[in-house]
Amino acid sequence: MNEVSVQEADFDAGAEIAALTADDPQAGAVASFVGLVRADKLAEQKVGADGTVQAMSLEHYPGMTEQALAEIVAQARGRWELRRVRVIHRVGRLLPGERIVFVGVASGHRGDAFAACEFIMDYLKTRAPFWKKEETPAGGRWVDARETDDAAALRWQVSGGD
Amino acid sequence: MNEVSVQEADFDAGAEIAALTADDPQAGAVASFVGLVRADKLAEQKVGADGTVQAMSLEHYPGMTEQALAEIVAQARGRWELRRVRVIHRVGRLLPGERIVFVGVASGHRGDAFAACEFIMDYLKTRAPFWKKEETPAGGRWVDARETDDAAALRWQVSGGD
Amino acid sequence: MALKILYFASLRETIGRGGETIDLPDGAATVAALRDWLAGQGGGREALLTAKNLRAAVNQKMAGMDAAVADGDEVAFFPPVTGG
Amino acid sequence: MALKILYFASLRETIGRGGETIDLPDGAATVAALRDWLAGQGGGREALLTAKNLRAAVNQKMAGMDAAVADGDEVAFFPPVTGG
Repeated sequence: MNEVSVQEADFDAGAEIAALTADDPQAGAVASFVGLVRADKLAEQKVGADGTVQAMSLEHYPGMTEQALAEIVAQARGRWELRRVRVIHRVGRLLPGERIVFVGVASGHRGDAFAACEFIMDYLKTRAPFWKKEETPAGGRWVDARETDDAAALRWQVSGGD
Repeated sequence: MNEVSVQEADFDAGAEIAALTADDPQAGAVASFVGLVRADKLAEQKVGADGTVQAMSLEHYPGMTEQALAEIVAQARGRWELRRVRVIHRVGRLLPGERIVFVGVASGHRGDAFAACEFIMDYLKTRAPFWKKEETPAGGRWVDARETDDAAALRWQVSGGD
Repeated sequence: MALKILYFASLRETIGRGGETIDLPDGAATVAALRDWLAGQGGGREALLTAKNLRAAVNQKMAGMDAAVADGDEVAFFPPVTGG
Repeated sequence: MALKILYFASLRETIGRGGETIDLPDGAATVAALRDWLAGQGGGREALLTAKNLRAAVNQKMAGMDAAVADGDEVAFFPPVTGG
């Protein structure tokens, strides 16, 4: 099974979590994350009174994306003792409430699993080449990068779990 | 749906994760944790060369358990902005590789979801009345509490996410 | 005062019972005093004094050894928890 | 030197193309110099200078504006990423 996938298709978080520990007697902990398209965030972009939530589309940099995700996972493996890791990021058009991203980390101990899972998400948010565009009644609108995401990634450089 | 459950039955992590955000437009992030019976940890208790992994049994304090878990979730809600939360802990006899515990936290933002999920696990490990007993070829053996678990819980009192 | 006592895990096995109803003489009104009194009753209950890191709950809430106990309370003794 | 240039997201839309192959005059051997040269070619590429927090990748790895570029490289320009 691939460690990272970039795909249009949805994923099954339960199946991914189960696969992370199947037949691995040393895997005692799985921390995972699922990110979804927030309907209320899209709604903030409404322009008119009749503005209804449309959708979001995710563009990426084919080729670099998989490499960037694999590199982030490799960095996590260098910092914590991990068993299997799985990262799935969807691209294309996504509706409110749909799943965007899955990160699952199996480890012998929960501390390593939690830290690595959050690290991978924080780095993915700032280093993997994906761009979100929201559809609104007034047209498309590219989502701005958030400074809080930069801060979240930066904190691993200061006090990372070594 | 109940926020906390203590049960003999297994759970479906994927279904639990999906239920945490169903029809909630403000839920954009789900952090979750699954703990399993580590086969290799049970194997450490082998006494003879022919000692094979047996199983683990989980005892709890009926009545108090649910209350203690609900109290831990309430504390998490006081610290972070959370949407739905779900805690499932199994009791009874469990085989190596079987799931023991599920903690899932939905939130608008991933930082809150991650912190609350780890907090709930750390507090559960030190404040919820469950006791593990391992079966070994030499007989039953109660698992010792780990000092690292106390340390993990304590760190929330110092630098908790307020 | 009448108290419902519960024992869990290794303590339950050592003492040989999951619980009992007792009538505590007046005067002993803390978890620690109750523990000492119970240990004095013998029958394996001495384990309450030798158990490493003994923990207690009063009316199903974690309680320190200096916590008060009152008539009708449910008091549980157990080793440190190991769930999760 | 021959370079493959790629543009993504808002930059792709502003410039009106996803990429192009160019022949960069000798002497300009950093991402910043390449950016400036491209902007001088007009046709919407001025956006490379006005884009807020422009980011770049050389051969599919994130690169700073002072990173070197060499013949045959693939250089991408894009706004800060917003996945996850």
